[in-house]
Amino acid sequence: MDFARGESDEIIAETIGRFAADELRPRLREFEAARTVGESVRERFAALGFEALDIAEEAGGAGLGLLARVRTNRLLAEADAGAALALDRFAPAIYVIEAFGGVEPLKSLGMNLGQSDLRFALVTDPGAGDVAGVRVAGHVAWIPAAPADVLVGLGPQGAWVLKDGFAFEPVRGAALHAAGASAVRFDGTPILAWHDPMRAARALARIRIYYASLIWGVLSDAAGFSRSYALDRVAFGKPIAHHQALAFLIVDMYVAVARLGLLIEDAAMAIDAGEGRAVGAAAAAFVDAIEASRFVGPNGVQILGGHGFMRDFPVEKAMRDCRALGLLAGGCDSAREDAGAGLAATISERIAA
Amino acid sequence: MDFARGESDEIIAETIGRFAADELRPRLREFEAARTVGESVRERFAALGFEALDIAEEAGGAGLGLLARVRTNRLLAEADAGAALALDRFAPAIYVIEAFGGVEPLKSLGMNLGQSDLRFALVTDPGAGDVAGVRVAGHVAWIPAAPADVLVGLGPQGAWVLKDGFAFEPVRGAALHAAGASAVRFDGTPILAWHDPMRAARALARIRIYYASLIWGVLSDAAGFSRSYALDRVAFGKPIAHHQALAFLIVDMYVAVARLGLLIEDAAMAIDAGEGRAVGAAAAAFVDAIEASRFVGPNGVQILGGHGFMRDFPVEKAMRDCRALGLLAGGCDSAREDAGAGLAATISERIAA
Amino acid sequence: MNKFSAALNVHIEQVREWGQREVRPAGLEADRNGAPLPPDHPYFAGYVDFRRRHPGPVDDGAVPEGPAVRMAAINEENAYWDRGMGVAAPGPGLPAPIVAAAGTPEQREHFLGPFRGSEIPRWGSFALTEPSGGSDTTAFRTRATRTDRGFLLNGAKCFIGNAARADWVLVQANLDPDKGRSGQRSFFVERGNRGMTGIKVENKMGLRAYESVSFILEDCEVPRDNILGGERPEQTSRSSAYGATMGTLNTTRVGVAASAVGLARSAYDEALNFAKQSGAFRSIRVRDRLEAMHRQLRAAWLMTLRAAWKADSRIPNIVDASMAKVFAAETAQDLASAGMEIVGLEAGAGHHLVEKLFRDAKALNIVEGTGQIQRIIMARHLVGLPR
Amino acid sequence: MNKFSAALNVHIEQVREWGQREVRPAGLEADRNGAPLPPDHPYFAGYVDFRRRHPGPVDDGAVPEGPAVRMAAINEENAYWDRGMGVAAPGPGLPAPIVAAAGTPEQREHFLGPFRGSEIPRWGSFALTEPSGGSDTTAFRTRATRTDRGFLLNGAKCFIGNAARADWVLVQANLDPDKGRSGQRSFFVERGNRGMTGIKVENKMGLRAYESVSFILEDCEVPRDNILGGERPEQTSRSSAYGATMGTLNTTRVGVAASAVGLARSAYDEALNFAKQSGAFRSIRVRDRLEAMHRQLRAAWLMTLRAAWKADSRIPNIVDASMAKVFAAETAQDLASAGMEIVGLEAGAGHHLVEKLFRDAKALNIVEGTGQIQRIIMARHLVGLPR
Repeated sequence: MDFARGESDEIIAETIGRFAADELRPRLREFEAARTVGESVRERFAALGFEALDIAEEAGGAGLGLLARVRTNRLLAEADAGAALALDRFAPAIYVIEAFGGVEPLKSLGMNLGQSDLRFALVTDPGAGDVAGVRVAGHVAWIPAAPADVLVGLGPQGAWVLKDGFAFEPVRGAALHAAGASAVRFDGTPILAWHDPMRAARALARIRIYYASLIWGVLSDAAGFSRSYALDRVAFGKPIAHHQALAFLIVDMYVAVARLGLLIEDAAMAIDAGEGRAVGAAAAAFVDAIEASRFVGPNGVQILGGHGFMRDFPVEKAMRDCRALGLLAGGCDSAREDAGAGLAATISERIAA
Repeated sequence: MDFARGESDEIIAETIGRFAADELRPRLREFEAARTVGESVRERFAALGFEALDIAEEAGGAGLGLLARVRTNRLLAEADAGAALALDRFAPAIYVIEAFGGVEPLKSLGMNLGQSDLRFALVTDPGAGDVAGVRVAGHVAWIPAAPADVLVGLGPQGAWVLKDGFAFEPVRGAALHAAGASAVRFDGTPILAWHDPMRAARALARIRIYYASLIWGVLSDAAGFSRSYALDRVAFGKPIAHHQALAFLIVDMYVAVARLGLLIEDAAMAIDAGEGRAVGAAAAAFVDAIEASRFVGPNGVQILGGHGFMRDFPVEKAMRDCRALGLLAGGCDSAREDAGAGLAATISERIAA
Repeated sequence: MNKFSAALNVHIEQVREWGQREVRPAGLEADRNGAPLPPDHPYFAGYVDFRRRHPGPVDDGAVPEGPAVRMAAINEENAYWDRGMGVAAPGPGLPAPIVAAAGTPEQREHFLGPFRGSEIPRWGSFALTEPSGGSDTTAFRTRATRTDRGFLLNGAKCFIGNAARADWVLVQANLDPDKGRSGQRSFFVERGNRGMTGIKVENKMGLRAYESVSFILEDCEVPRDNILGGERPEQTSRSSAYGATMGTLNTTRVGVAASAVGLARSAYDEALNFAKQSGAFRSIRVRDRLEAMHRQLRAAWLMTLRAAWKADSRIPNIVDASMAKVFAAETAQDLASAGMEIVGLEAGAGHHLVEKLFRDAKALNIVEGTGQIQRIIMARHLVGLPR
Repeated sequence: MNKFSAALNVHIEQVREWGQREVRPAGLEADRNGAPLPPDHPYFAGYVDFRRRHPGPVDDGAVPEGPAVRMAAINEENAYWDRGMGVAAPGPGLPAPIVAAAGTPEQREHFLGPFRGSEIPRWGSFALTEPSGGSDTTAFRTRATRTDRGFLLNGAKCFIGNAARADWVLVQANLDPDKGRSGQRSFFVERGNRGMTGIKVENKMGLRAYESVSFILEDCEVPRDNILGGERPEQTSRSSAYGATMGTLNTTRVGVAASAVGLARSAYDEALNFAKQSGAFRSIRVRDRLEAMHRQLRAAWLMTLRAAWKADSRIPNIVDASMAKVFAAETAQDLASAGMEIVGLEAGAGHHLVEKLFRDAKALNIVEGTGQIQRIIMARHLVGLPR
């Protein structure tokens, strides 16, 4: 049974939790308006030493694995999912480079991951998968990111890395504003490129779990915040949480978040352990995150009534953030496809043994 | 606005409603055990004169259209959906014959619809659509019917009619026992056969609405019965219906049934009026019936708690009946396909104008 | 089923033409600005002119449909183009029927008169909701006390539509707290009254095209003539008929339901259009999602029309009206959310209409009685749920 | 994650082998008969023999998992093969831990002793539920009154598992109605007691493999020694520890949750197997449905295991246990229903296992506290919902 958390997990959780509560949450709307968390917050976060938490040690990270990352992401996103993205200058792009064994080549190209102003961004490019030296071109309508130094493209067949030949154009963005919001146009020759569908699938699995864990945090906060509100708010002579139908809704939201968390941690462990089911489990967890968003996101607002519709409270932001996160990583339908494709092998598999 | 019901609608409703309440409902379990409603009930129903309610007048029916039929079906199925099927010796098979203009040819083959012991049955045959004279063969695992005299096969491309060369084999059946339960094996030469996908689609639309309206009745009864029970049953000092969460569940079940009824009547009117959207609307209503079944069927049992699980109450039968009805007419997925196929034309269509 | 008469369709067509040309661009402009258009924006003068030329089917004897169905049809089409601009529209708004039914002849003349045939945009406003309570009117704390010259109002109101630009706000306050809810009366607070302070236009997630205003009433003095219906209102035949009707017939919720259907239809059209243009319509998953959207939309519209038709036919429609309200509001929310998914990253970029609809839609399950309140109303009728 | 130890897997493998060979055919036979197998059916003697040879991991020091996790693992596997046969299994059943914890030494010897090492099938039974109340124990009306020789029981019980074949039924009755719920006591009614009348085996939708019995207690006389724990039970350290534990740790609901997961897994396997053999697996719609089933199944199992692991780790698990119970029960129902849809007309014919699972599954959201009751329990902890 792996439900227990170790001592180091607890220390990370406490440190990240305190940072999120003290540095991020109170400045939610400030970051949103500024479309960045700003350098000083970024530096304070980097100083905690959890920046490259889940990146392999040989690549300069802490090597704690994806499970540690999803728990961290959850805590940061409970405060502000956009800020969580802004604080990760590797974004999930680094998973692509890692999956293809590209950290060494990056170094040989003069890029050092420890360089604190080096920022990565990720786009989906269905055409990715040619070898290096062939030009890539395309346009992506939105990523929740400010301009970056390295652009990574991932498709079902492979991936590429561009150091030049791309441009970020600021857009309004539907949500996650603390991370910035850009359209990206690329037309250049990759410095690295790979064709390998298996590795592409593995990279995508980590990316999906990365975003799913941010959704987990957002929904966890939406459920928790609206629950607290419902205990404070009195109508018809008692806290609205004590009207049975609303109590049941709060319970069902809690269950949806718990269910999602279990599936995400399960998939993260499968990825960390290199299990065969990992790709399917990650895709399924991402689908689950989107389905939970549809239920928990709007109901977080609903419980606050008219107040929920106002920007004075965080639940409207949560509703937008979780919806927007679910559009990333290729979206819901491709995840459903990948989750379903793995099922042929599951018959008579003992589900947990 | 066509929400009003005419006087003749009211008379039919009253007559059918009384018959259902007096003759069918009290003998629910008796019919189920006997796997038939018996001849005397059948004769009394025929004597009411609503047997061929919706069949065209030139074919010997009352020509009242599908809308009258769905309302009748609903009332009969509120009492016992299996009995409703047993009482209709034309079953929905006649819609196939009508759609292809086959009533005249039937007569010329010596079959008179007025002949009270002539029973029709319908099977789905994906291969149907060759012209007459070509042998058809196949096996259908279950239809809710006792042995019939005429077997009609319908597929996307066309239809056929067999007078010989088929055999009914009794099976347990999951539900709808009053109608009988048979597997059907056919291997014979049709007396009539047509190739015409358009007409096949129109026949299927009427068939889907026919079954959907039986589901409507089943769910209407499940919702109504469990609501009454919840008003009688006291727990924690008040009727369980007055516990807010259960009250909301009862409300949501009521809404699901109302929604389904509106979609069914809307589709029936579209079919009666020969509107272009009729095929898609009928398929959508059938899908809606299945989705409503998933929600209302089990919750009808749930509200009765342990009692709901016992055959002393009708809700367990309702749960089985609605689930089984949804397996007919080619099932859920083919209906979803047909409903979706019609959507390309719906843009900027004024939804109700 | 439920086709409209040719005469009503003429009116709908006028609204559509106006909506496409003027309402939608104005709504988008307001959303982009993050603030309602100013009262002197040319849109509003244009709107007044449009309404003078096309007064709508409300008093048009040539339209065979009843008033509730006419209202539903027009609301649906209006909201298709922009729900927020519909609320922002000049006019006496929500309080108009209340003043018409319960006001004294002088009040009707004084407060509603200026709107008749006015060539400049004017607004009225109705202030019920308070920070301390949305659905629970017994929790309202705004008080009115008698003075020599009239009344002093004290309290706070929030989410009040158009209140910062209105000629007057009809404010609900309790004149006799000992009587509980029946002590509630309404008072006209005219523009410029210095007792109405702390006026703040709320920063909303969506529907930013109209002002939702919070304000404080601090010894806000209103003259004696400004209490709706006068100090001791007569039970006029008109107002008692209104009250009796309200017990079994409801059209307000039907009107909101129709608006929700209009918004939902807009989201559906955006999603389908995008799916067809992008080629995503070929995906079974996308088509199935659109099918579910279309079906829910159709059911919501049929529910709304039936509730309206019952009101016009004097058939009790309380359950139908609440059902239509909650179902249509949930439909608007569901369809806008599904639309986001179909439009994908273009929606994420924040420029696509469906993204705005996603932010707009949520309010519809909150205003005019939340989904929870509608279910309570239905449960009272279906199972006698006690208050 | 959550892999079992090799030692536990040995036990699971034994249950699987037995389940496949004996339990599933016996369950199908009972379902076809529409009645439980008779007590002298060879299956039961075989079961007793199997349990003597394979006592299971409960007292096996070689298994590192805690007792709740072991129980969950075995329950899940058992229910995969047949949930009804699991309830029908010979043994003291549900009341065993109650008697062990609260019984006098003499009662433990007299009522549990015969089960130890018995070579013939024997059953015990526990009678709590009454026709007048399922979840609301305050509504229970069965009364016990003192006589010279012991007690007279009067009342009615329903849905009592194995009661018609049990050596004794432990009957809950109120000895002191003035004290309300705390007047409730338990009494052993031994087989052949003529005061236990009107014994009726219920005709159920599913789970027909075990007796659900209703009966009437009509001046049913039981000797003084048959009141559980004796006339004035001592607060033994064992029983008070039991009570204290029950306040924050729950394993009964976890056990039912695990059974629901087993049933759900069975439905999933049937559906996937059918889809692959029929070629329906190539349909995107079918695959998406299977994906949703698999995901829900996985979540249900993880919830169940976490609730069990918390119990073993002495971490309060009341919310987890209720959550697992309701979620797993709903999963069983949902998956059996979706399985019907995938199997289609073969399921309609009534011969396919998935059709039986569809009828069996519903009970799991009713027994051991309905879904509504579980939500109330959770709400008490999450928002302090008052009783």
